[in-house]
Amino acid sequence: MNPEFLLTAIIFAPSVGALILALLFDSKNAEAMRLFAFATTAVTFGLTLVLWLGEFQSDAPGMQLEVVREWIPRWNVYYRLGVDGISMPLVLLTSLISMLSMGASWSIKKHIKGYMVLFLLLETGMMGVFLALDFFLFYVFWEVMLLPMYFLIGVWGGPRKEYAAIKFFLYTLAGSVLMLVAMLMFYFNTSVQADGFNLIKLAEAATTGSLLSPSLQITAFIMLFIGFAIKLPAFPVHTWLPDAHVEAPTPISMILAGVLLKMGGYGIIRIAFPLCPYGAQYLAYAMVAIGVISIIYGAFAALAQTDFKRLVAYSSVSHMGYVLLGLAVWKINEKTGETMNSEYWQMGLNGAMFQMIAHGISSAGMFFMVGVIYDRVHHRDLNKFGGLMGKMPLYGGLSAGLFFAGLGLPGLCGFIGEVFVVLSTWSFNPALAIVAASGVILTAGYILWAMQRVYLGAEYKGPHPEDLTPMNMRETAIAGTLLTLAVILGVVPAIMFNVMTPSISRMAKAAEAGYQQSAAQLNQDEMQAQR
Amino acid sequence: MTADLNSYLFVGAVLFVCGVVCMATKRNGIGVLMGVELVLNGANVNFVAFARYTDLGLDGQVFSLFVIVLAAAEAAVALAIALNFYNNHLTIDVDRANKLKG
Amino acid sequence: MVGETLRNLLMIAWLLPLAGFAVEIFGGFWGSRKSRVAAWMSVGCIGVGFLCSLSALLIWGNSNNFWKVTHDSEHHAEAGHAEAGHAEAGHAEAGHAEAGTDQHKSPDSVASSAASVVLGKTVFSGTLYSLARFGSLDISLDYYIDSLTLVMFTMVTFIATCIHLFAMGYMSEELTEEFVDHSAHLSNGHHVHRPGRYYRFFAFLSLFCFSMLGLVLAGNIFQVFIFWELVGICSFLLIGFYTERKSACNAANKAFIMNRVGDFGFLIGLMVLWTFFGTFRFGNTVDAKGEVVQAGLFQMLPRDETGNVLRDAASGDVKLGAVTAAPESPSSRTIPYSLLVVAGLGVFAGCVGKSAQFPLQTWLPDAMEGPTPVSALVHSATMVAAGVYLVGRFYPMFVQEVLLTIAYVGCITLFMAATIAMVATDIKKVLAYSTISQLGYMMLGLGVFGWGAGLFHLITHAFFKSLMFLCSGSVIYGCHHEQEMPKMGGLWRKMPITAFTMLVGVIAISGLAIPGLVNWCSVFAFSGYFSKDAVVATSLAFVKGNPTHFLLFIVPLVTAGLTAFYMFRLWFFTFAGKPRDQHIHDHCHESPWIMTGPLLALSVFAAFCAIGGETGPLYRLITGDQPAHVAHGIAGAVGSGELTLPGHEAIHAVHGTAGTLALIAAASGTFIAWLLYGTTLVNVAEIKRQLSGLHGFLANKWHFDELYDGLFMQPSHVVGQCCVWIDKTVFDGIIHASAKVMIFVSKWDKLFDEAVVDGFVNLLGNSTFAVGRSLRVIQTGRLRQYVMFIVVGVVALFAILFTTFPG
Amino acid sequence: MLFPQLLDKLISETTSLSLPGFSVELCLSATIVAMLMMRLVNLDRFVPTSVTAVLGAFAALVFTWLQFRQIGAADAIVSQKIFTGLLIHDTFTVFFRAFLSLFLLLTIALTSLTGIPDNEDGPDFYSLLFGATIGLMIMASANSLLMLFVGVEMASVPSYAMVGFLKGRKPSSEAALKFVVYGAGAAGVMLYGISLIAGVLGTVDMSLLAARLGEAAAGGTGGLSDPELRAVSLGILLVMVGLAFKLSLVPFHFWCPDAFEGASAEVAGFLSVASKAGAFGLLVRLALALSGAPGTESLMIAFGVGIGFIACVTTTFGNLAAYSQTNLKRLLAYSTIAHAGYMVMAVSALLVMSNSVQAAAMQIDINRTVEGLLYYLFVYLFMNLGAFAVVAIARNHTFSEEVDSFKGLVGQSPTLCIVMLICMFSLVGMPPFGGFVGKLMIFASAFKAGDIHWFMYVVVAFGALNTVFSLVYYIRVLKTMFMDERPADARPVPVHLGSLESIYVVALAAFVLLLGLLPQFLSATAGAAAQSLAKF
Repeated sequence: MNPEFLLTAIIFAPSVGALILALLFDSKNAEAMRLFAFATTAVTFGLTLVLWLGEFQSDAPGMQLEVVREWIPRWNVYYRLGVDGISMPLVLLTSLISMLSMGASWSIKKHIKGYMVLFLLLETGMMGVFLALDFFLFYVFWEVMLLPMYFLIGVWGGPRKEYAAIKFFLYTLAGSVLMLVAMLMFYFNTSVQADGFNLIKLAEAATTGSLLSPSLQITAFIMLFIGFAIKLPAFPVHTWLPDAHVEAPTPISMILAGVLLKMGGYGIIRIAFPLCPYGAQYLAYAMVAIGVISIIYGAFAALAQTDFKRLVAYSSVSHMGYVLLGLAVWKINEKTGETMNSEYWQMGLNGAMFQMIAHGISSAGMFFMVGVIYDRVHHRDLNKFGGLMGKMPLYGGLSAGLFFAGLGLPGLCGFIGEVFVVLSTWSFNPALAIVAASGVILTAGYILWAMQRVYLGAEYKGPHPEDLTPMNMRETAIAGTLLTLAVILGVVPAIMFNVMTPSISRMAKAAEAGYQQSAAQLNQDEMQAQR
Repeated sequence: MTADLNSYLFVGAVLFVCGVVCMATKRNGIGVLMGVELVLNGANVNFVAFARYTDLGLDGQVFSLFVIVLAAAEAAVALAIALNFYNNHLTIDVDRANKLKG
Repeated sequence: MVGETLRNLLMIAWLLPLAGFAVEIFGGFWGSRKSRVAAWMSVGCIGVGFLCSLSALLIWGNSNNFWKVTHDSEHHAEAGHAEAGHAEAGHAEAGHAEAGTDQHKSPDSVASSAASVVLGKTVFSGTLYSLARFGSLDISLDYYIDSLTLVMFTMVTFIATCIHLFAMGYMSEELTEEFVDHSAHLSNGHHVHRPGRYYRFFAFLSLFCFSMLGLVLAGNIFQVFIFWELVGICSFLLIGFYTERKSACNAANKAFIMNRVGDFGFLIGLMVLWTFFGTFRFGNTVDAKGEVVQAGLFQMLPRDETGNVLRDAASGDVKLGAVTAAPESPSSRTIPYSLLVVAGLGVFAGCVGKSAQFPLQTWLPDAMEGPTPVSALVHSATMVAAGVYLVGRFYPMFVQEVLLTIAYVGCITLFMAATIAMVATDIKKVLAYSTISQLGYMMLGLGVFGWGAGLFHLITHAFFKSLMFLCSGSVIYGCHHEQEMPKMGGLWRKMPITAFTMLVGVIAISGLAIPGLVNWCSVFAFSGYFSKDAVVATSLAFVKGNPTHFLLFIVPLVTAGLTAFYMFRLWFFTFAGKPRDQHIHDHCHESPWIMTGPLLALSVFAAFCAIGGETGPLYRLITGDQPAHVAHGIAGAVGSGELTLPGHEAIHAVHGTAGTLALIAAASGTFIAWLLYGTTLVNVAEIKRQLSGLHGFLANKWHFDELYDGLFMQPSHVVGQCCVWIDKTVFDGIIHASAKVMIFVSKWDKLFDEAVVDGFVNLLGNSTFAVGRSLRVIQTGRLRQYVMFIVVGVVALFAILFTTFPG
Repeated sequence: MLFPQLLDKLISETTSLSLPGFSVELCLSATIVAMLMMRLVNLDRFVPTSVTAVLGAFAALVFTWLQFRQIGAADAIVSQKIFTGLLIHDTFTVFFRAFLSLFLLLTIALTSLTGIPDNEDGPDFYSLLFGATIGLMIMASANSLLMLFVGVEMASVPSYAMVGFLKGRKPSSEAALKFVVYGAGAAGVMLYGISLIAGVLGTVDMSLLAARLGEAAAGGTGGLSDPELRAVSLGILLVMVGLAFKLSLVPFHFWCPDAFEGASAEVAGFLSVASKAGAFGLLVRLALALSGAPGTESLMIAFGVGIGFIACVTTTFGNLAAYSQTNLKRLLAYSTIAHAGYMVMAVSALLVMSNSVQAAAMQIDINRTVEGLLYYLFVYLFMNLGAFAVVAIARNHTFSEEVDSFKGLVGQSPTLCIVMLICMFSLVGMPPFGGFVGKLMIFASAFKAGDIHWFMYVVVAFGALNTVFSLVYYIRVLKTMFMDERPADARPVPVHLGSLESIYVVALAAFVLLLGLLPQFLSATAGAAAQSLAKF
């Protein structure tokens, strides 16, 4: 298949499906719409598979299958797509999780048509974010994602859905206006007049230190970072996440945890780091600290929850803390400006990326499991469960597997990311590394405690015990797929690392070079100042 | 003694201020409109004076003529509206026009 | 070629149980609840595994004609040293040859990319496959095969086989559609009725075997950590096998979380090693040509010929001398000595958790909630011993500060556990504490530089302790799940085989022997005698070298007596005397053959596995590949505060004395036990009353549980609440509060709460809304005011212009 | 020169040059006459006035198109003074003529759809509408202070009447009264300012202002201590106030909410877009006419920054005040205020940049600024008219313009709701809708102006912050429409996809989306218009 067309197809296949759904389908015929929507996501997933197995060269570090079309030549805005080792896994994850959560959407009963249409539009937005190489385009997709999400939470959500939806919307919008300003900063700098939105060219300029002055880099980085940290979410700006997760319907929680959170990390590694390496390095300590705080804070908060879904949500905060941590463990020699722990930083970056994938699978799985039980007994109070392992053995077993994946058990996906990140941290700062490592205890604590309260024990203590029917085929298939992936990734992580490592090391090298350039400039300026 | 530009301007300014004050204080709608006229004429005095003393020349005169015409038109519409207001409220006390607020 | 063969054999033994697990776990789908197929399957897997490991052991022996070495201990010490020394020296060139040949042999083997190196004659290591590689950093799954690995493999698989068989009988009650669990109650007071889980039990057992063997086979410390966690989760699953019992769930969680505490330290150790050594491998890594691209951990830590760690005189740092092709690899760095200590302690912390050493010992007694075969396999013979095994495996990396810590931790543990065991009345609890105590012995042995002694005791203990657990299991089975010893007594008539085999185990652990005859023929002393002897002797030698640490000899000596006491107490309590509970006594019965068979088999090994003591085959097998510097010991410089670590000669010198003393202690302990419990001469209750305070203290396990609960559990929950509180208060609450104020100020809160939602939006919403509300006040709708505003606005603007724009 | 020759010259010039340039306005005037005549002879019984109006507006559109053609044909940049320099005819003017006549057409279409006014009043209403439009066109093309004033008055006076057009409605008459008094006052103030400028600089020709200003400043400090400059700057200030009234900038916005609430939604829509457009055209011309005078750069930059400050205040005020509104028209009125603030940011950036020392170098950015403003205006036309149209259509069924009357409307007429959604998110400035592009362009130019004066960064910051603020109240409306349940007693709003109303609003929404996805064409046109103002 023509590669150019392939990327575009991946992005817009869902929205085409949405259009057909909206125009041709009769809103009475629920099942047909569900099946069609599912087919659409499945096709998209197939396309991404084609992209991965057919077109993508794992060993090539650079951008591949680049597509460039004029969009608004007056301001050098282009329709520019491309995929590399950093976006490839996330694209796969997106299409997969979309398909699975669409499979989980059978539990949606009202306004099915609207739901499906919005869902598919959402997928288009997500795909676009991961494939766009033009800052303007990236921003457009980034925002496009918001609208469907707002309504998906706000219309199909739980009791406090409106609150959660608008909270989510406001947080993200606040972040993205900051991103907008940063975007202008890049656009208006003189060195890259011709392609002020071209992320690749901008990154190259940054590598030579000619993009922004060090001080401006710091400003720009802070703006970008806040924008992405909100999505991640990192410690002080995480409060939207529990509400959004708790109120959103199960499939949307899966999407939120599985894909949306990843955009924060992706933005940092795709935009923030390459475009302002100096700012990134300057704030490395802050980021690592925030990451560590998120890990511990999220774990403690999870420990204290009584709402099952809220617990999983806070676990996401904790797990995404590892991502931030791994991205930021970049230590440089203050005097020479060269990177001291290059390989360890790359390990951290890879670990962070892997952690994103792993968390995408495990947390989506956990939310799905919560949803399965919620669909049956319609409550999420941890103290009103128990004995499910006996009542629904298959469900109990699968959930146990997925929760162990979240717990970071070796042989399951969660372990690799966490441990790699933590291992790489000591070279940055032993103290923070130790604190981060102590996360393993807390994680074990809250997950096992939750499992004990839900799955183990003599009997089910909550309402509607009669509704505890075994999982049906659809649910089993979804959970089984996720668990299988968790195992595969945990046993042979190389399949992901082979894809990611070349691009990531390239990014890291570029950032290191860029930092050195900027630092050199700074020194020269000081010299002149002294004279 | 010969009056110079500034004294004319002074008169204009006084008229202007009187007009504004009239607009801001009068409760009777018609009174308010009269204030408007005062303001416009204050400007007119300026124009004429400038026409006389500076190289603005005839433009000033023409300008003031235009203003007078426009003022008349405006007054017409304004009075019509005032009448309409009176039809609805049976008063032209502008303080009674306080339903629309907030 | 040997390395290949050994690897393949061991990998079969390792992976078979995994395959078994994969099939058995779904037993509920393909089999009926009543079928024993799953059990036979797992037995088959582990049995074949045993055969594989045994043949591997033999092959290994032949490959370095081990069996032909004479029994002369002196010569042996030399030989061991020589071998090991050669191992250190000669791996490089040996590597070429072997690796070269490996390359074209390996494709058919499991590990396609395996480049196996031969360290000396007898150590084989290589890579199975790579997890990830960043620049020169490479994380992979490796294997490291030496005599210790092989012995452990054989021991684990053998004991596992026995226990599997035993379990087939013991768990037979699960072979039903409706199993009534008498220890789990519903809220309405009824017992829990559930389908049997026979197949699930054996699936978990298989999974455990897989993890345990993987741990033993592991070729790098990271891989050890992986399987470390896996055995942890297996024990979680097995302890919590009766998920309906709250106590079981709690015990399971406690076990796993306390292990995680240890693993936290382990992780720190890993971080240090990783950061400064840049590799996790034990052995060298070679490329296709046999060039050493990355030296292994053991080779990177430089030791002088005496075995002391070489340190840079000026900084005190340790220069990591490494054979490596990659120039920029981190191995060219130096590591501060202190961090070397940290790394050692970190790894040891993991062992503390796993082997239930002080201060993380409290989980093991609770773990007895699991079915008895689990206690026998996981919590006495194998998993808990893994900590000791790791200390042994990782020995070359431990500096003497770490060793001393290990010794003291072991010392404290063995004494404390023994004291608690003396007053415990639950038969399994007693055994649990004795396990902890014995593990303490092993740690002590390793800590005082008795590398061989510690591991020797590990093996022997595995045999007799699993034996005793199975016996207790048989008793419990016979007595219909009665575990309280005070309710038993006089059972030897009812279950003679159990009683007899138990006696064997008891004698073995107590280290009794018939003095005169031992030296003539070692058949007259059971395994425990030799191994404990070795430990005590080593510690004596150590104390001779470092008098300040005399406790390290006194305590174990005394504890030897205590051990004998509480073990015989157990035996007398259970089997001798008169029945205390006639009802139980009447209904109890001897177990079926499938259970007693393993008992007999194990009892033979418990008795005679250590024949010949330190000149016997077992000890020599274990120490076949002992670390180079162990054999001759280390003489610490006088006055430098360094320790003097005893070598074989030193130990051998004091062996006689130590043996005698230990024997006396054991004998006296036995005698007292007989006096108190074997006869009616002394009123035990009276003594208990006299020492009630002490008794209470011991009975409450030195109050460790309460202590930890107060120290860690409660605080963590409190902190958790705090976090939530912060979220609610600081992040949302301030906002709520400010919002409230705002609302109050601008009396509009009703409309308000309908209009905008609370929470963070309230900060934006409420406050801004309030502002907007107050803005509405300006819009009075009064015309004259509007006009006024024009004037005011103009004047204001002009004033601003004037003020802000000077000149 | 002798009088006859002068006369000949004048006549020839007028016929050959001025009248063609003025054709659009003439066409509109002709339509007015036609409508009144038709009623005189009762023709309007047979031909509804709205049809005539549509035809007239369409004809005007055609004329603008012709003018575009003609200008496009010319190779150089066309900028010719007509009517002896009273008006100026260039791409900028034509752009505004096109804009206004298009908007006129759309408004007429809307009014004829929603049936305001009834057939009797049709001629009056449409005459007022056309008249106001002509005035706005004159504002946009004014080249003389006289035309400036005339334009403003011509635009204002009919709109006073239109606000009060709903006969027998108390709110309507009250709104009209407020509007007229306020407007008259503002006009007076502006006139006084004009008199000062004209007097001190001695000309009414805007193209000469800069030069005269330079002479006046020559020798002086270039500061306010110089009495002439002081008088002029006071005059400029007063003129600005007059325009601020038309743009409803804080603190001269008071008429806006009241007038909008009192007037019908259609009229409100017209006022919110058209009068702003004209005023902006005028403001841009004035700003450019005043800037670039040697010696007064810093003064003008100060003015620019002042406008920026006003812009910040206006946006924030508008958005915050909109929070607690319950009447949708009033809410939209406040949003109008806020958007005027956004747009005026561009003007301040324009002033700041074109008075900087490197103005010549920044010509491209200056053009971009004007271009952004024009683009925003155009998008604003569609999205705001769309919102008001939805309000008007729904009002015709529910007889209410309260926000609550829209509860759960999505169930009954999804089309209206989705159009409202698109318009409002475009008003927020979310991609992929046109509002985002316009906002981005304006922020960009303001950001660029930050190189000249730091305060412009603050302006950008306020703009960004307000984007977030504004979300809250827009989304509140959407929440009411989409997430609330429709009350049982609520009047039904059966507007189906096929109906004319739907087609109308969908078309508007389509344009909003189109301008967001394919900005190229329009921005090129706007760029050309901006180019015609370029000084360098």
